[in-house]
Amino acid sequence: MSTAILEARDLCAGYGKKQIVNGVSLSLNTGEVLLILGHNGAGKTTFVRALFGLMTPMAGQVLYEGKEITGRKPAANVADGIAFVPQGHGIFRSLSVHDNLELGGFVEPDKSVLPQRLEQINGLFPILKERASQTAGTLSGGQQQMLAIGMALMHEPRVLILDEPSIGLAPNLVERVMSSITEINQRFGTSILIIEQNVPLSLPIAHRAAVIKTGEVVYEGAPEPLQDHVKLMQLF
Amino acid sequence: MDLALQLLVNGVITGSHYALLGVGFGIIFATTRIVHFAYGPIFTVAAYMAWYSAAMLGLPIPVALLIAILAAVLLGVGSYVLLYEPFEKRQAPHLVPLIASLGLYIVLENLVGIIFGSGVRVVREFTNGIHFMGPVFFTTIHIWQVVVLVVLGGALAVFLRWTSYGKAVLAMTDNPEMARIIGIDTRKVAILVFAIGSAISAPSAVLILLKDGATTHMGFLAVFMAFVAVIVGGIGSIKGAVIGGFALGMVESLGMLRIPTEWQSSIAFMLLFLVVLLRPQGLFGAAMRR
Amino acid sequence: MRRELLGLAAASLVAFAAADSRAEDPEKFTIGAILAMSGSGDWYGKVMSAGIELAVEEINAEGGIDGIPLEAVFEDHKSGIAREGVNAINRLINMHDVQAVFSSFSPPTIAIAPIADEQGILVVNGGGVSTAMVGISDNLFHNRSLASDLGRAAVAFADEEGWSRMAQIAWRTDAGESIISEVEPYWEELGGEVVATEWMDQGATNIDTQIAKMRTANPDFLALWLFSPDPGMAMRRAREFGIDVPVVGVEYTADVAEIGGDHMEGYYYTSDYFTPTDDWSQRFQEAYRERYGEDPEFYAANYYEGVYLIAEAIRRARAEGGDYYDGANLARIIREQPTYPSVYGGEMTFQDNGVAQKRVALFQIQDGESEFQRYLDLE
Amino acid sequence: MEYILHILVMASLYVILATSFNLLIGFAGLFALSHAAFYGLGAYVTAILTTSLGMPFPIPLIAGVAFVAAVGVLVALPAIRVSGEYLVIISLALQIIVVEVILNWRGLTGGGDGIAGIPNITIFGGRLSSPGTFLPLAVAFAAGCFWIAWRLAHSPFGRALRAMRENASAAQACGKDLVYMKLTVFAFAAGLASIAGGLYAHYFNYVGPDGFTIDETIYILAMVILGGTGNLWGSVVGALVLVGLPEALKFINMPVDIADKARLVIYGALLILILRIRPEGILPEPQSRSVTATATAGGSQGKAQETLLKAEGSADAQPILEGRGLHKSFGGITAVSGFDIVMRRGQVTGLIGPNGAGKTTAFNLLTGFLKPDEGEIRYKDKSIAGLKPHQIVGAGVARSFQDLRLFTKMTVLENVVVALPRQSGDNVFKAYFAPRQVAREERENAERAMEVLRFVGLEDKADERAENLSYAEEKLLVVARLLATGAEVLLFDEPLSGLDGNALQEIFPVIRRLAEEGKTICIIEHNLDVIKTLCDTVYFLDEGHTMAVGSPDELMNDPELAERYFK
Repeated sequence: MSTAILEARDLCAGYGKKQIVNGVSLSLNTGEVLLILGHNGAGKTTFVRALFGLMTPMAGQVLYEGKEITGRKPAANVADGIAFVPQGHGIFRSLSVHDNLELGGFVEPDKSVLPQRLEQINGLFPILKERASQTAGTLSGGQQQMLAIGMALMHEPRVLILDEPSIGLAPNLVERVMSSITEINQRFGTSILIIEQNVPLSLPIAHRAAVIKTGEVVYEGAPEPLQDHVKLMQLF
Repeated sequence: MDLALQLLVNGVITGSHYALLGVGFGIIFATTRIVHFAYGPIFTVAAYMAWYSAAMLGLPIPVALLIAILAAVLLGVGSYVLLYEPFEKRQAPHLVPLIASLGLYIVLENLVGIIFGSGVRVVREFTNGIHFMGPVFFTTIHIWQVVVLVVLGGALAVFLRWTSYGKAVLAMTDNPEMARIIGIDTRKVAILVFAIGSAISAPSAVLILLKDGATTHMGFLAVFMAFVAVIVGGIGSIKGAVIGGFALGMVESLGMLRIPTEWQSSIAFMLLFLVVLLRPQGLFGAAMRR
Repeated sequence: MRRELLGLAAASLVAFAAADSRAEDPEKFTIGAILAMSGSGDWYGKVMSAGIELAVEEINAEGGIDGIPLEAVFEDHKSGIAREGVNAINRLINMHDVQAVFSSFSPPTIAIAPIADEQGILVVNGGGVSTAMVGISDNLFHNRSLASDLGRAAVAFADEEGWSRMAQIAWRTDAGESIISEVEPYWEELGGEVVATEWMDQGATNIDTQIAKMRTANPDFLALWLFSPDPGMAMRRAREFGIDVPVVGVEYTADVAEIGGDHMEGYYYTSDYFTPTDDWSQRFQEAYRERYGEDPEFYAANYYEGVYLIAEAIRRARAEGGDYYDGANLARIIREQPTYPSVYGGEMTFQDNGVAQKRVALFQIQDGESEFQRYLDLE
Repeated sequence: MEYILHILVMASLYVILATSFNLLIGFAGLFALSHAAFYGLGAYVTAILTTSLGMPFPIPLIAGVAFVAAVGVLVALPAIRVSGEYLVIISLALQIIVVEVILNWRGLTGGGDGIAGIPNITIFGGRLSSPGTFLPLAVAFAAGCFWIAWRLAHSPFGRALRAMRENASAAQACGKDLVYMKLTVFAFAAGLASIAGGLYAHYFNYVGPDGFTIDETIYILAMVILGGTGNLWGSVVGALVLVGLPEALKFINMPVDIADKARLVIYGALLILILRIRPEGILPEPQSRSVTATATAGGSQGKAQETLLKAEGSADAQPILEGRGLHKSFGGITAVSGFDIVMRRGQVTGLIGPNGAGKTTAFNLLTGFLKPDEGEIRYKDKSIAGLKPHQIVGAGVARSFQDLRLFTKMTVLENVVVALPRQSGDNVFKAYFAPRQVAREERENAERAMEVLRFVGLEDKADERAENLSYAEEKLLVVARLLATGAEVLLFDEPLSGLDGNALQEIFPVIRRLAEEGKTICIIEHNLDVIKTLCDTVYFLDEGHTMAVGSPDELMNDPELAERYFK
């Protein structure tokens, strides 16, 4: 449970001349759910985008299963078993739900395994099966989020990175999404890195938690202490 | 009444031609956001290659068509790899590739003039049949123009709908960043759409060659009408480009029932003007991407 | 870039400035030609320049004009852009010290006319057909019939045939417009009726609507006020759409024949009568064919003839003596001695308005060949 | 020699066209591809008035400017509605329609034949009939038009244009009237192009539709892009290069039948090559512009600060801005409903709540960026609901944006100067007719802006482009820009998020002091430390309405709210 599958070492990243992530070192261990908290503008999203290869880090390293993948293109990372669910519209709005899911398995060389995975995902989110032929953009926010997660699972990733899956969702839907994340973690053994602002609903599903503030890690460790609001307020 | 019927049929035929051009231009535009003006002279090159193969080398017209397609694809892909991609990599301001595209337009059009000479090029071996349906007349080429749209449009729809690279094209049109996130190599897709879009222009060009002959200047109308069809139909929608093309063809034909024909070329732009003002996303387009 | 350009230009200016004062014979006579060397009308540029080059070579082979060789310099007006025409004539005057210039297309011709007046340059147009060019400069001459005259001749013929319902289609250009504005009143005067007037853009590929409307108007004949290669397309389209009434036009070229194909059968057209029967015209045709591998176009003949016209004018001026080589002087000669040999056979005579009176004839396409019918009276 | 002079005349005309087009494209960011239509209309007005009515120069030219400027305003009307690619298309359509109308309105325009016989200009009895005699006039006009364009571009109005180009809503939030700006810049660009057209008509003695087609617009566009957008000298260079290049290519000798096409091939290839080497243009937009004698350190420091911070009255906790019963929904989704808020003079009001609670929507409603479906907004007991954003800023309520919306290509100082209120130079005519007043104000404004920058601690970065700032510096600049508006009520949307402790310590006292000086402050913030330290009253929003109001301590000790907050 303690070997790092994905690791950031002194990662720095930003846009143009602006550095937003200032030397973050964090590792995601095999099989765990790691929660990263932080308020708006703390640099969480920039951190995971640099991790996933959507932007080139300014400094530092990214290691995946022990080998360095810093600055590698997303296509290669996806093929290697890392999946990313971006914030907001992580779907193709003009395509059907079914097409979205199928595109999730784009890098899979053997397409014959896809129907079976589709079944698994439909098992996880039955609503997606019901809405298979509906245009994704017309789904409700929660359904869109489930679809986005479903897409990411289509190539059976070993690491799943989720950027604020709860954003814009009603509380009951957030719970639903969180419980499915736990389910993914347990059923498929996927290691999960999740970024969140919704502390009460995301903390319970985390094995470990970290808080990022102004581009730096200010807390890393067990999630439980963060349940104390006073402590949390200090960190935020 | 007969006139209206005839103009309706003309509208369908012309509309098919514009629609096909719109689809070819539109798939490039929607996927890569490049305003590929050089689509025009590439269309011209395709017609001239077909003419050279058929009239000068005496090859059968289907072979000439294949050669035309090959030439169009080579030029289309070449213009992406050698011209547009370097600008994309340097993140040049978005008007710069547009001006570069115009530069390429000038280069290609005049090269055609230099290599093939001026004047009209006709394939004499081809005879155009005439058909009557009640009071309505049309020719074999007219039928082909509609057939080619149906076949190629259909084939493209099947490709986009049922193949994984087809869906990758749709994905990139919808959301390029998300396409990268799920592991699509967006460069490959861009090359692919340049190949497809250029290939689609070639049969159109060959039909115009057989119908009216080829001139070095023929690409201008092709790219212009394609552009208008795409905007009217809505950027990012293949279906929109088809509808846009038909709308254009219909307005150009049926609109002339009452309006004097001296306004024929303005009417397309009146339509464009109104569509953009009243429904900026085009008749069928989703809201334009930021 | 700019500095280099200016440097280059300045250097050449110094060279030319030296040759400016001319009390004696020039080393050579340079004739400028402002033609459609690029753009949608580049076919015209090609055949016109071919005619000029051939004539220049022939004259030089004969020892030039009294031993002084001719030279032609070609400029491009990009298929009818007025501004380009003005650029070109300025360059010709300053860089090449020309006194005589060929032009084509109406807008550039109209635009260079004031410069020709100002600078005293002879301008010969053998291609542009708009009536708007007539009388705008004393130095401007046309050795081709104006389109409106050809159009009048065409409808006069139609009237003789007893047709009364005319459906016409015209280029939406100066040329097409000038025919319609001249012909329509004339036709109505003759007692005819215009049942449809349609317009098309030069080089448009889709004229199905226009043809359909003309068909519906149920005419006795179609009139094509179009120029190469569009009469071919219009004729083809008309026949394809089942219009089987007679068709008259004002132009027939190899390109028209190429596009029209078999559909051209029966097409009547009026034209300056260029037919290689005469000695000179036959020699011209053979020389042209030998050099370019194809039959000369009517436009090639006009500009070929134009070179001889200018050469003859220079000879006449030289015979008068004095500082003879001057565009305005050459223009005066042509006005005062207006008759010149024509490659069309016989002679042509420039009228007061600068337009050469040539024989206009009616032709019909029969068995794929253009057959001379008869001369038409242009009163 | 005449030939070179002629080329220079042409270059002069294109300098006018390219610089005026650059005003639209480079400065205002309005991609309206109808410039050749303006040019052509100007030429036709001159042609018609001189040939039909025999009017002498310069009356037709002036009439042309007036008429074409009016047409420019008409084109600008859709530009108010649509922008970006849509404007490109709609203006393209207009360009083509104008040429078609010229072609088809034969009675007036001569159709395809055009209009010939336009008289030469006669000045002091001399007829300007040759390139040599015309050139001084052309150069004088080019210089004059360049000066007009330059004045406009480098006036406060031009600065506001660039701000609009960088970010339209932020320009509004700085009190700029976008409608006025768009109409004005279109009128100027069109009017200047019309001058080139009038000169064209007199020079060529002929106008025809062929010279004013879409090809011509693209030719002028190429000059602007090649020369460099946002740089007027670039347009001059672009015009000279593209006029000169084809002429230079004439010196390459080639066989007659292909020569001109081959030259065009080389021309196209060179165009591509130059763009490849310099994608930003030959002369890119300057890195920084000094706003007159900037950074005149010291001097009237105290005074400026005083005026800057001064608010009417003192920190007396009078209600200044009130929103009552505000409601807004988008489609079926209710963003804000039944929202009440009162902001008091000298107090800092906090707005907290989870993501999506409607905080930013509330700001948008209060500042006129959104129209409320229901409810009332009163500022000093006057209703301001229904006013445009720039009017509300003018009245005294200004806001910042969560995503900053800085004018990234402008300098730090310019970002601040542009937001200063009541600049007479925002009225473009003052730039021409009251240059002294504008220049004096500019100096004062530069000083005031420096004062603001000193206040937030950015004075060292005054001449830096905003895009080169660090994140913290950007945030400070946002504060500075908001301060510069001089508004009494300042609404800060997350001014501090993403800042580390040190930076926070710099901004805290700034905001606090503003309140003490009598400003009315409202702040959206996630950082609870900030809320606790700064705010007098806190509104807790969730699902579009106020869940609780109270002091920071009261709210933070409420477990239910904490639960909601971290959801």
